[in-house]
Amino acid sequence: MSEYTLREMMTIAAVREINDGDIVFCGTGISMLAAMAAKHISAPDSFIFFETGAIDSKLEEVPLAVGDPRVMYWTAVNGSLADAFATMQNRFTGRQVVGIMGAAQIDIYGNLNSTSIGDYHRPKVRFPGSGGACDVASFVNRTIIFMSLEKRKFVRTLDYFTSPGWIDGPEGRKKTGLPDGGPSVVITNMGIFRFSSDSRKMYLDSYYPDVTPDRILDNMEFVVDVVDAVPTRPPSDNELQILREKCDPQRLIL
Amino acid sequence: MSEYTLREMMTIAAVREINDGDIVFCGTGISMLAAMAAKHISAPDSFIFFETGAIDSKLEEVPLAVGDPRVMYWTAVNGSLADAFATMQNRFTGRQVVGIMGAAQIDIYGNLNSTSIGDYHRPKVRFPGSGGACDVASFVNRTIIFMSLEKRKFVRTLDYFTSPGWIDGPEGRKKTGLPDGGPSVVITNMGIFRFSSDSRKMYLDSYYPDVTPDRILDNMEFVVDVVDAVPTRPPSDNELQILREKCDPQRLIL
Amino acid sequence: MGASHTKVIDLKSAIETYVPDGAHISIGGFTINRNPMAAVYEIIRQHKKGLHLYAHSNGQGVDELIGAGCVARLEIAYAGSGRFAPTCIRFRKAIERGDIGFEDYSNYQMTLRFMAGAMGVPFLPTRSGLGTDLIRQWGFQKTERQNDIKLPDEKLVVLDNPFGTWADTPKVVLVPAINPDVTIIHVQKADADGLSRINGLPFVDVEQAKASRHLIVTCEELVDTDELKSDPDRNQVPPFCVDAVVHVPWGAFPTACFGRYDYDPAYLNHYKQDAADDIRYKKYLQNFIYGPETHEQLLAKINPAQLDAIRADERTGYATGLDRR
Amino acid sequence: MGASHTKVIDLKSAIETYVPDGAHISIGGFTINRNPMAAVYEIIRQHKKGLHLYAHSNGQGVDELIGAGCVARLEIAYAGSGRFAPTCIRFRKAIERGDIGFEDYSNYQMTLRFMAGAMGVPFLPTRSGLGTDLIRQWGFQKTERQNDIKLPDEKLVVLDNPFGTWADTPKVVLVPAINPDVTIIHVQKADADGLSRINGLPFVDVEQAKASRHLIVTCEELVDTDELKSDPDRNQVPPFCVDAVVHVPWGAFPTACFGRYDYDPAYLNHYKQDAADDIRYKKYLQNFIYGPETHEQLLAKINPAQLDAIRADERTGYATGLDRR
Repeated sequence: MSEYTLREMMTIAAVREINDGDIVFCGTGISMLAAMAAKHISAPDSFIFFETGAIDSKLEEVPLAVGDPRVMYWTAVNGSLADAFATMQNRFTGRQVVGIMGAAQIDIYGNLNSTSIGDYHRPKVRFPGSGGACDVASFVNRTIIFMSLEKRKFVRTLDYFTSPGWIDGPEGRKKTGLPDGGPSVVITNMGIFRFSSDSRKMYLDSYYPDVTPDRILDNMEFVVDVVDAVPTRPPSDNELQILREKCDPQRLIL
Repeated sequence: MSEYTLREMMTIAAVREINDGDIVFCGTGISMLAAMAAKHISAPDSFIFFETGAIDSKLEEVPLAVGDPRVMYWTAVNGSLADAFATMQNRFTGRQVVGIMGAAQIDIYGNLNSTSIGDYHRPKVRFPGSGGACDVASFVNRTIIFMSLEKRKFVRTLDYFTSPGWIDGPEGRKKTGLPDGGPSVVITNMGIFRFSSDSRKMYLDSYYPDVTPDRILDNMEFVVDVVDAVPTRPPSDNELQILREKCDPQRLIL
Repeated sequence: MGASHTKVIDLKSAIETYVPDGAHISIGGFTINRNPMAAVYEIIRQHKKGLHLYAHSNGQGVDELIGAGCVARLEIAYAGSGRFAPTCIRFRKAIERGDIGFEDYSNYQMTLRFMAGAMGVPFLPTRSGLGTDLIRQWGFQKTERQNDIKLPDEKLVVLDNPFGTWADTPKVVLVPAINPDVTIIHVQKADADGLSRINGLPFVDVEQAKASRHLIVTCEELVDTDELKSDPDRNQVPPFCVDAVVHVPWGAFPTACFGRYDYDPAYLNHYKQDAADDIRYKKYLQNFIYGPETHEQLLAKINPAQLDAIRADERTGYATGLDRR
Repeated sequence: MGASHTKVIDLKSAIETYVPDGAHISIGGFTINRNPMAAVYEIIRQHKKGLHLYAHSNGQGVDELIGAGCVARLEIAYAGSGRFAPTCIRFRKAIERGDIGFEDYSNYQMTLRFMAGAMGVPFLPTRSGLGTDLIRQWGFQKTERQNDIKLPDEKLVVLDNPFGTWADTPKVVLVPAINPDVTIIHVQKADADGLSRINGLPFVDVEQAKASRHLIVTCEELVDTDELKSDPDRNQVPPFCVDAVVHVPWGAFPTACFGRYDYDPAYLNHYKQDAADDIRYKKYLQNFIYGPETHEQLLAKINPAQLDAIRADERTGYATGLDRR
């Protein structure tokens, strides 16, 4: 088996979550790369989709923002933000969307904070804010979350609740009035979490080589179930080759 | 003074209601001709505007419907119906719109029926329905109404209330929750009506040559004030010349 | 996307698959322009029954579906075909005879209803219709609505502005979303996956397309994806909204298709006369719709000189100087 | 329309006329793309104060307006400039220091708020934000809102669906309309009456333009009306929405303008370093904004080779192969 980097591992983990026919809502960086790689590996008929309104862009160069002019080239449709979010809220197309997102904090139900740390009105640290994150998390069928595993990020209580995950359990979204769907997986630098279909609480699904479940728990403020965790299946040679050669030959992201 | 036809008289009467800068919502036929003539006579910076979304069309040929491909040629913007109606409901642009419309029935407050005669569910006569009429009458600053003067058309009570005029008096629109504005003038084949700013009831403003106020009242189911009515100012030579030579040289509408 | 993923099928199969009896359906176009007439005629040919039809001002197509007896219920803003029928003729007869259920809205209300469906919200607000019979007169009564999961329980709801007098608006009318089972639109260009381009006014086609559970796109021209992607600012409907793509040249005939052909005044005048008389109308159906097996065969019945006459002028997008009497 | 009716004026006059101190304002663009930067710099140059700024993700322009002290209050969804500033730097400082009032929304909520303003309705519904602090945490409190006629009394309102469970939606969030005093957008082409064309993604520019009491359009190219009317499917903003047209080539610099030029990584990296330090930032303002009297003079301070490097490739619409480190 080939050598591979942590970023490659994380990217391939996301690629494996994308199914054929999915509309892949992504941001820049690793999430975009995962969407590109999925089209070559497992989901040739998936669509790369940006909240700015670009559908199925030909990404000859890596965009540095979802508003980068590189997302506007050779697309299927250059729509507006209104169009993009309506596609996700739409009762039919929204069910085809898988959203890839990150955040500053996450709780055990996959609820996210991308707004601020400390008091909302006079925060200790201010982040950019929701952007489309709350919208995507509210609307779409499944979300894939990228997070770096740190105690201050995997928290018992969010400082600000920006984007809904499973809210507070199996009935959380329904009680709240949100559509079905929610966080599907959390991909970190140490392992991969999923959510129990009973409790909707996060559990450890798998851990990377040289990492133990205990070390993972040490990096979290809350405790998750780790009993069924297994070693993460490493990227295959084929996956790595496609990722490196077809998606990021200049190693701009990887 | 030149000879002129009744249709020319009616068209010029409408032209005189259009001010520079107005966005003129019009249908086909005489209303469109009035909008075209106004651009040549009194309102060079007015815009011809169709509910189908066409703005400032170059009407090289007469459209036979507002969905005619002739309205799509050489326009400023080819928008959608959603765009067109939003322009009229918009708090700023809506104030610039003057709507030209017709109907099957009108009452003393300028409320209109373009839906049906008789019982709604099993009508004696069915018309096409509101189309954009209710929307225009609800939203815009002023409307110009074309009607042929007949007892069954100028009625005490509408068989179906399709489009709001002044509702039931000076407070009618406000009570109902509608924006300011309303019917400004009713142009008929015998004379021209306006609405009292006190009562918002229709009154006879002027009557055409060879017509008397009494003969006009004979053709209405309700009674209007005629005391201040004067003979209608006939079309001027200049108005007629422009209308005939610049707007409808082939006499397709006139 | 490989050729294996093409959504291109023939019109007969598309209608058989996506338009069952009783379907809730909407069609694109406006009065005498860009109605998906080939699809309308195929629906008639297949003797579809009990359709629930949503229309804003989709003139000619609506009238022919009603005339052929395909429609059980109609929600509509306007049934007219310009000068050819100030009120659509078979529509008028059907309503005056009590042959179909119907309910009236305004054009903007219907537009917003499709838009709400496309946006995935249960309603949208407007100031249109306050104080009118559009709010007071329901075509479908409360019990009929409650017994039918596909109808909202209320026709229209008046709501006091929850933001007080914000935007100087004390109250609004809420119009309920429409999500048809199937929408059919006719466009100038599409690719095999359904990516579509409309030239000229789009009317409400895009909202109708996106509001719908299933979407059939009929197109004048089936083109390579790259032709469309090279100019994406002009495209409106993304592939993931589309279920079936059908290549039907002259697919809007006898209504117009901007940049391609005009409406056919000869056909529409002929229709007008036939539609006015029940016996003649039966013959019209037999001769023009049931008789031909395809739209191509229907077109073969038209004088080729007339088809030539309605071909669009490249400069204007319509047939300049066409005799339209 | 005769030349006498032209709306073309210079940028200085446009800002003097339509952007008084305290104005409620919105700007077009998204993060590092098509921000009306020439206008932003002119606002800064004129030392405008107390602006109430509405933004979805209008990155660079928002950060510079805040940094220069023009903004008193901000309603925003996202303040980031892509890789150049994952969180906008002067925005972050201003909020952490308590220098400005602010209130958070999502991108779709802000989009819908402009859309509501454009449509002339007091609110629009969405399912976004249910259960979150976007609803619970208000940046402007009830009394501040009630004392300010330009703010709605509520931030967001949750409404039970008046149509029952229609569209499987038990409740929605209502977002209040925004009608800014003035919006400024930058477009590729406009005519003297304001008819405007945007190439590439329009973002929320069209809704922002139509929601606004006054509209300033800055354009790369001032063209004849006929050039725009010959291809109306590509035009978005009709003349009657526009108050002022300003011809400013490179008017979005240092953000991108699709088909014309890319964002300038050199300028943005330089800005990033300057913005991080208060003293350096003062020098940046002096050197790049207060010093030059016009956008042309600002551009004259940029290395011409760099301007050349960011010129868009005709094929792709951006500067292919640009060094973006």
